Amino acid sequence: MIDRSITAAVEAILLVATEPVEPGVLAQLVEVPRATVEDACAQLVSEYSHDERGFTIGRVAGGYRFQTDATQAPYVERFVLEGQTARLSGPALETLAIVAYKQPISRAQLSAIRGVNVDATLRTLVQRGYVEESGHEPTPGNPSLFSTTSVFLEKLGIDSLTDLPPLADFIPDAHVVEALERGLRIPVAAAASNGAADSTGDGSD
Amino acid sequence: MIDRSITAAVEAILLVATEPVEPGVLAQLVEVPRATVEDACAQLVSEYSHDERGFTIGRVAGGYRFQTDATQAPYVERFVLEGQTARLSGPALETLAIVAYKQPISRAQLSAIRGVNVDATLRTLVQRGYVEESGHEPTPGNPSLFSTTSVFLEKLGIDSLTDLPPLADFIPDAHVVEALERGLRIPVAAAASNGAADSTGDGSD
Amino acid sequence: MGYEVQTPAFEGPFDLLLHLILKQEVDLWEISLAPIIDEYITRVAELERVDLDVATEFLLIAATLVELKARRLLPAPEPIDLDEELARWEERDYLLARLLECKTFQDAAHAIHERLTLASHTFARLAGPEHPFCLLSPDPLEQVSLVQLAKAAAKGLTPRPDLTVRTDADHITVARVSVREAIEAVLALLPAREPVPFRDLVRGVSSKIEAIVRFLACLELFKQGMIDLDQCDNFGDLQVRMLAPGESAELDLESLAEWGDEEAAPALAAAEHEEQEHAHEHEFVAVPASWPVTVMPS
Repeated sequence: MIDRSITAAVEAILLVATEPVEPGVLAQLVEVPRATVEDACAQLVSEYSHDERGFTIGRVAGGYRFQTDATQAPYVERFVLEGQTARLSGPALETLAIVAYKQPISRAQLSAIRGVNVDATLRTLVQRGYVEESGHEPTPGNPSLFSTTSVFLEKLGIDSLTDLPPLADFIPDAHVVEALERGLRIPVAAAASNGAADSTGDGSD
Repeated sequence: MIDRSITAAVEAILLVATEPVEPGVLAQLVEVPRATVEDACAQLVSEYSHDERGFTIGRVAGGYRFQTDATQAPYVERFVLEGQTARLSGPALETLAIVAYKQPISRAQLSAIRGVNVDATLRTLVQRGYVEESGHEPTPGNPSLFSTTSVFLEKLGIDSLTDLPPLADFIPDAHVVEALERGLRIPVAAAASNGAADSTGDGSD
Repeated sequence: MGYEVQTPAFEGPFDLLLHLILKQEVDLWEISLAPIIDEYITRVAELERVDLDVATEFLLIAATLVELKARRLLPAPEPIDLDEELARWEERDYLLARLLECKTFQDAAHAIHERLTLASHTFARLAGPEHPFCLLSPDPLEQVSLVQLAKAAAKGLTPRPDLTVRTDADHITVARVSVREAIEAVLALLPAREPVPFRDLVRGVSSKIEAIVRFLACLELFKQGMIDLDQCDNFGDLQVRMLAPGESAELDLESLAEWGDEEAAPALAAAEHEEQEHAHEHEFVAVPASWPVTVMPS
């Protein structure tokens, strides 16, 4: 159990903060080791949950913050009238996903992966604050490189990029690969070796 | 004992509120009688005190709000003094900047440009003394018009609005005209003569 | 028979191919490639600026597809050249790799979307310090330079591209623009004989959808022999010229009915709003089969 004086101080500081507060900063202010701060927050989270409070302490974008409990969303949304309804379009989400996993990445690299021009979607993402220009490539023309921002982490409710599910999780599984291979199959070789066995697709043309 | 579902909803709403919330409003949102809301808040105050929380619910200006517990003042002061809360958020700065360049401007025009409700941000800016109500639009409902204050000029270290850098320097070419047009009210006489062609001097009037 | 490709507003060739192969389970050999390419050319024509990298990429893919398909149609030559065979597999593997990559990120995007939705149910406290304390905090503006302020203004005032989709279609304001009205507008704008750049015909329209419909109107007028279309250079301005009474036909308003304006315009508008994931089926642009969809340089 962490001493009440420490948890109370952490609570008071987080209450007045307007952005996630790094554990290091909390540790400095409360004059305890960083690990104690982390223990204190974990303890508070479990107390709030046990007491069925309408709020909790979240760990996002590298810091702690007070946030409402997801179960209270209906009431909060009623109160905060401007619901955060502006959803990202499919293409914008895909572009965002590529930036998230491949950052820093240039516009040209993004376009190459998406197979389309990404200027407009990228502009939306930058304007929404999810993505920012983070540098320049040391190649001719010094094209801009783009990365995700801490707003992105906050909106996702994650602490850091390492909390993203590994990209490997999304590599298409065998049956998708198979389906694609089938869709793109080269019939000539098959025809040569198998003779007439391959007859399904032929009649259609 | 008030039901947990009610106290949790009250907690969640108060957590996100930026100003004291009247019990009547809380009652409406949570769909319980006003007296229940008052009982719920009283119960929460006593729970927080019993649990030695760093915060409590205060009753100010006719409403309830979360506030830090008096015992934690030293920590809160230290945190606030270190400037952790002092940054103007991106949206607040953008709103302020738009007022600076487009004044006098109504709430509705600001919301239209920002694409979100600006009530809360505008209130913060007025509280800070950067922005003030400077008049009313001669349209139905006479909406308030907002302008920057002399405090604003002082803080930026400039003499007058004409010292603001021309906006055109910061907007990508293709967007300049459109951007300038967007913010322009139609002051009856001026619009007829100048239109949107007058791009650079726009901030000054 | 043959598979009729309807071309919803896909975000380019990969999206389209993935959709066809995985969702519709179409064998590429059954697909008519022309509509895919037409769709792409139409899209390129809409762009203000063509990204050559992307266009080249598409050409490469289209060429690969055409080649793969052409081989399929031809009887296999008796002795197969090994080098040629390898090259063919290389091409196919390249395309396969691109599609797999695209699919990977599509699924990653899905996961990110889920997280975003989940996280949108929690709200952060933003109130900041209460009364006595808020006076203590250093003045926020002291840390802001004039240039930062101007940049913030520029950012706030730059028109934001509206690429967002609302949760359900009810929220989409459908721009009801009819081809018939656009035809009237175009005719009104065209001087007697002087060619006018198409650009001028869409000056002042308030949305992309209106511009598209004006373009369709021009095609309709061209089809009916009322106007002449000319494009001198690649990506040059499309010149629209009203034919003199003698050389032109009468405007056949009857045939405009095939537009089914009530259907076509919302479909186009929806396509412009960018498709919602599951709505592909409803966003086909209703272009009659007889249409000259592309206008190539003469």
